[in-house]
Amino acid sequence: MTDFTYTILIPLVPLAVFIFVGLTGHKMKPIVSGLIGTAGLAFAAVLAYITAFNYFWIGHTAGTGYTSIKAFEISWLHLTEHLTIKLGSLIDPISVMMLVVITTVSLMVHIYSIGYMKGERGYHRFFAFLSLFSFSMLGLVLATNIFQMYIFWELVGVSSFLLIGFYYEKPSAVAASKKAFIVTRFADLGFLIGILMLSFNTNTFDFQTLVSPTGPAITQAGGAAFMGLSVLSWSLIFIFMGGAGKSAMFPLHIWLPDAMEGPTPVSALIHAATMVVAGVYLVARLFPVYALGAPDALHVVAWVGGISSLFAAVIACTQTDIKRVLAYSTMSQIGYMMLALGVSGFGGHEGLGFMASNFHLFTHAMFKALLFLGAGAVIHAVHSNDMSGMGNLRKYLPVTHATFLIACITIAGIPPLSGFFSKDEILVAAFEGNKALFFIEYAVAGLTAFYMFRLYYSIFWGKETHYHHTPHEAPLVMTIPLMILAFGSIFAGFLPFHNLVTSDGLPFETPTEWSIAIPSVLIALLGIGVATFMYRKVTGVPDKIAGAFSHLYKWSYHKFYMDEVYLFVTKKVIFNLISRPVAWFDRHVVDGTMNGIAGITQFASVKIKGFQSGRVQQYAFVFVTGAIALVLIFVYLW
Amino acid sequence: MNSELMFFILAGMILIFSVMTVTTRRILRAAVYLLFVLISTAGLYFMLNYNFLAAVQLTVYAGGIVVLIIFSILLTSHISERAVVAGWKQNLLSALSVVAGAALTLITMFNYTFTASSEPASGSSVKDVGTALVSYGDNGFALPFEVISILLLAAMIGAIIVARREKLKIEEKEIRREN
Amino acid sequence: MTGTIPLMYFLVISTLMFFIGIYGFLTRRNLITMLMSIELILNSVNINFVAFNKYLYPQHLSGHFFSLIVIAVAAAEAAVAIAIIINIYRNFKSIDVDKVDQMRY
Amino acid sequence: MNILSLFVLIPVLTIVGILFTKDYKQTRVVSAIGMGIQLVLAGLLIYLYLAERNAGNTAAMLFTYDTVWFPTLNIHYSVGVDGISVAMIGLTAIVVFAGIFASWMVTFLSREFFISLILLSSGVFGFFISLDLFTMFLFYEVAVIPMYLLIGIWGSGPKEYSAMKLTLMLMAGSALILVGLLGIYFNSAPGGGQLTWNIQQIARIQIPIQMQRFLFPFTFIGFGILGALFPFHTWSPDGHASAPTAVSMLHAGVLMKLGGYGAFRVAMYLMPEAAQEQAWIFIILTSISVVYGAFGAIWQKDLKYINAYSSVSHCGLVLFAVLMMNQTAMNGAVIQMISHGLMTALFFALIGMIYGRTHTRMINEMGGLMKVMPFLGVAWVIGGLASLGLPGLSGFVAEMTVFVGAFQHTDVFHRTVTILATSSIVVTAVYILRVVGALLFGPIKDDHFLQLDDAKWYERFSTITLIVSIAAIGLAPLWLSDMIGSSLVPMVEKITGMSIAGLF
Repeated sequence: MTDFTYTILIPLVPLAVFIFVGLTGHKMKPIVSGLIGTAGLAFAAVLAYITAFNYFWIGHTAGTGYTSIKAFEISWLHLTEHLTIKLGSLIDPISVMMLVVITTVSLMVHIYSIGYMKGERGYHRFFAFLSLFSFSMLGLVLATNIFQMYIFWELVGVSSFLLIGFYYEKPSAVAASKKAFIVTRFADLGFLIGILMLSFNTNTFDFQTLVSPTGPAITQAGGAAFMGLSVLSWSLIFIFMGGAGKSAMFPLHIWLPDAMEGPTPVSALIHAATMVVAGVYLVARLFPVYALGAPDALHVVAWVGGISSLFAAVIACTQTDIKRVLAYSTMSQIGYMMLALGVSGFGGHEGLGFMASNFHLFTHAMFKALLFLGAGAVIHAVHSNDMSGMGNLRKYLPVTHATFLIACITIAGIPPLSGFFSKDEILVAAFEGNKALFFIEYAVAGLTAFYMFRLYYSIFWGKETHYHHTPHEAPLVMTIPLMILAFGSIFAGFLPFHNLVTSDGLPFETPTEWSIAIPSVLIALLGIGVATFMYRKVTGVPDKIAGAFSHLYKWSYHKFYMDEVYLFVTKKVIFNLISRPVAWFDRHVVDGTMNGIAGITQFASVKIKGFQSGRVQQYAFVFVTGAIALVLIFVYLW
Repeated sequence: MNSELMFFILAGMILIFSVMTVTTRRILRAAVYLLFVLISTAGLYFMLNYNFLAAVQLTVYAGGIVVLIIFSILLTSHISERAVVAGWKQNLLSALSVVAGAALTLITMFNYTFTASSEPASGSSVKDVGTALVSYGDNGFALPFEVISILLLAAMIGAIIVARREKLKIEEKEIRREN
Repeated sequence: MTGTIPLMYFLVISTLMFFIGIYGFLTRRNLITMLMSIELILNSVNINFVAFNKYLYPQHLSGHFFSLIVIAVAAAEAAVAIAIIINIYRNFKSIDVDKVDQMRY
Repeated sequence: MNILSLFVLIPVLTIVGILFTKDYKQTRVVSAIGMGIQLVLAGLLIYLYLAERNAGNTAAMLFTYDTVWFPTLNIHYSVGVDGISVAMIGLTAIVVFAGIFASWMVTFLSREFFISLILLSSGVFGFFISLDLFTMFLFYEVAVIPMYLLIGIWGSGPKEYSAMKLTLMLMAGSALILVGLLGIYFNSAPGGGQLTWNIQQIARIQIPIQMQRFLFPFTFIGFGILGALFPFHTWSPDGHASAPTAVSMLHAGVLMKLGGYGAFRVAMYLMPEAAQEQAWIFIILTSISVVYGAFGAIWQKDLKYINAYSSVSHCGLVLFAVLMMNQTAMNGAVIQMISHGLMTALFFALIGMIYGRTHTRMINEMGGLMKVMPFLGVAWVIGGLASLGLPGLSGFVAEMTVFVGAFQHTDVFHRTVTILATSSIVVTAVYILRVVGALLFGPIKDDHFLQLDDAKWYERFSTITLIVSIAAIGLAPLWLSDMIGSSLVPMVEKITGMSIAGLF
């Protein structure tokens, strides 16, 4: 077995970069900080590739399953006699896969940002935060136990907060960052409660112990029941709540579209490829517990994923901000992954969904990062997010156009690009798992193709738009990452995932189910066709259709009024109905009582002070009378 | 001469002039009535055969204190001035209280039998008094004598300090002005 | 010389004088008159001491000396009191006790 | 010379030194030197303590010293420390040190100011090292009284009102404590024999349960008032709002900890049976504190009020954890005390620095300060993140330990209140981010803010001291947690009446 202790360096290098750049960045030339950040990440990426190579091919004898290896671990905090928080790195197929995904995308984003962020105020801050994020995300995937995961989970949340609010002078960015943090924080509350419940019942945080089929989690799965579900199910549902928050699943998704206020490379890295799939990773990490111990919780996962994917796809069809379209598309695709996990079983072919989910995660990271970076290049060129102000850009931005098109085809699921393979596996898994969800996914596949090509045509085709200054292609430092990612999007599908990343570590066969694949491709083509018909040239068709379905269009355009609902709950209920009365209550009732006590004292003293009249004779009179009374009482009446 | 008659005359004078002291509206007269009371009291002391005490009463009280009082009256008010009387409420309440107190005390006294001692009386001549005053031991009063002398000294100094015109105040004012 | 006069006579006189003094103290508003009332009170107490000494403990002189000392104290007190009164008169241009009520709330 | 007595002696010597200074410049240098020595000494104490423990010394209290100073009532000057007191002493030394630098520019009656401040700190140190209840109470009063002068003279706003309110409420608490302590004293020898004030000796006997029932509420509420127990917390917002910077720091950072420490070391440790019987009442009150303080903070507009309510919430969590009565939760309580002490001191220091520049504390009048004063802005963000429990900073360690500990109870009541308390992390995030957003981010609201400068060296020094401490605990909590945890074992055994294995 290979020694993987060095994997701990993968997160630590970005951390060192963060500290170094964060403390000294303002003293160096901006470009230097960018280069340091990129170099650090490149180093981490190389290490990640070496790890992957070692794990999957060198240190592995063919035919046996992949085991999970605890490469490194130290105690961080003792909690109870059983529970200790440890920090370390756990190497197994999904963590290695995630390492590759994160370092690759992060490296591309770093390189891209050197160009994209040029001349921005706070250049070094940007790279420091990117390194912080990379550190947190890598720490998250390497977590050996669920509490370590929670720790890094919070850290990615904060990195995301800092990066969304990067343009902190823009009120909308500040609001968005706040929203992102608080919504995910709320979800994390569920995660934390889930962890507390799970760890209390199993006496461990450790993933290896938890997921072991003979471990306490799965063997004690029955447990006490509460409202028809076992304690284990409840804790897993709570944990999934955390995952749903981070992965922007319905109804905790509202922060994701707003998070697009951050710089575009951030959206590519955090809100498309890596952080938002943390929820998927979390469920995958605990998958044996879900699958073997609490199938009820897994159903929840499946349905939440399915609903989110449809919901987001519908909204994506009507949005006009290109980054928001991509955000909803991300949400929809993550819904796919969740659904795949939800319908999956454990072991062998049963675990097809698990494999498909991870596969899709991998390919999605490539093409979605590509889409965002491409969108970034477009925004860079025209200084606007709004696609109604774009059109016919293909001749100004040839490289961007080509790579964007590749990404669109990939996400639409046209063979032989990678999206086709991973999506196909998901559909097969859904077909085997749950027919209702399967049909939803078919619909979503069509919608996906439609809105992606709507986006594509609106940007690169359509009307000839007049720009303030002629758009120009991005510099090489930005286009090279696009090309690399395009390459990944095309060929990632040929990776033998069914041999590498499976629910039980053992490889299995996945013949392509043509009966499912062909209709899905046809539906995708249909979507593309409709989009081509509607948006390739400027026609009145879109408006007519929007008019025909005016209610649906309006609801979709307003994101089904989810934001308004949340706003109502937070502003009206929490602020005005809880917080304000609490503040009032405190000032007037609690403090009023205290002041009232003081007031009573004062009132009494005002009343009593008349005795201190300064009149000697009055004193003398009271004294004499008192003396007489005392004599009377003590001599005669006692 | 009938000693009882003597006693009643003295007692009557004491009571009448006491009442007049506290009721008259002319302050100077009050002082004179007080003088009569004090002289009558000295008479009682003579009756009790305490001649030295009676003499002290006459010299210190009647001679010293009353004169002091009269001086202060002359310093602070005009002869013709009538004292302001207290309101009827105050008078009534005080009278009630005083009558109650007197009644209470008298009742208490009458309910108690004092048995007169038949021991032979010790001498109370000036010589005896003087000896006792400077001797110590069982029947010596040297310590109270010393204490009272210090008290008198203190009172004297105190009275001077209190009564003299204050220069301090002026100095303080000057200091304030400088600031 | 006391002859047949019972002790009680002295006590009654003293009591009445005492309360007359108190009455004066409570009702007179002139500070000097109040001082005189106090002298009455002291005097009545003196009578008591002396009478008790004579009737109950004739072999001692304690009451006698007590009276003597009270007289001395009274003299001292009168001197200080009059000093105070004169001072008050200077500051308030009055010796009415009701005008001197600065020492209040 | 006993090392612990130095902790009381050095402040006194510093005060003497201050008396000889001529102007505020000398005064602050002398104060800084004195408290710097104190800080070094605290570090040394931690080192010696750990060395002694590693050498296998398992006595409950180390570095003990005992001498009678009032034999009639058997009052001793008795000192000694365990892991908990050592940790608290470290906290105090850091906060006081930072507080001196935060009040670097106090020029009005600076000698008197620093004397009061240092006198206060000596009271706090004395409190933490005392093993004798009476001496402890004595030091407690020494710590509370200078507060009146500090707020009343150097404060701002309605300072007389606030100083009076704070002092009166804390004095009411003292009165309750005194009743409790006297009760404990007169019941300290139920089998006859010499009455004692010594905590360790009293812990060995059992105070009659009827007496405990009566005395426990007195003691607990008495200390609870200082620990901002709902509904006796209202001195905190007013007092903090009026207090000068260093005083707010010391008060929230250290003095409020006396409440938690006392509630735990005196009330619960000495009267465990009553504590178990009555815990539910106080658990309800403290859970209210936790959530209520957090919600209260959302609506406030004055930075100091926000922080005061946040303190109510966080200190509520301390008492909440103490009442959970198990090793983990109590460990969390102590860490939370330290963590909150550092965080809140940092916040008050920053508020003072910002107020000194903008001359307003209303968040709706500020904005975009990150741009003009990046150092203070970053420090604020770090403090805020610590406050809302970001891993890697101290708040997280404390909160997680508390929650895990509280979750060890299986009954519905404890579960409910635990989840309620846990939910405060979300509310905390809301008000922290609201402040950060309104204060630091967004456009600059007032043009004259553009002329403001960033932190001076002494301000940086003060801030960095606190931030480093927060991060140190957050990154490597194990030594602290173990140091506290091992000292907790005998106390938890006494409180629960069960022998526990300990963690290690």
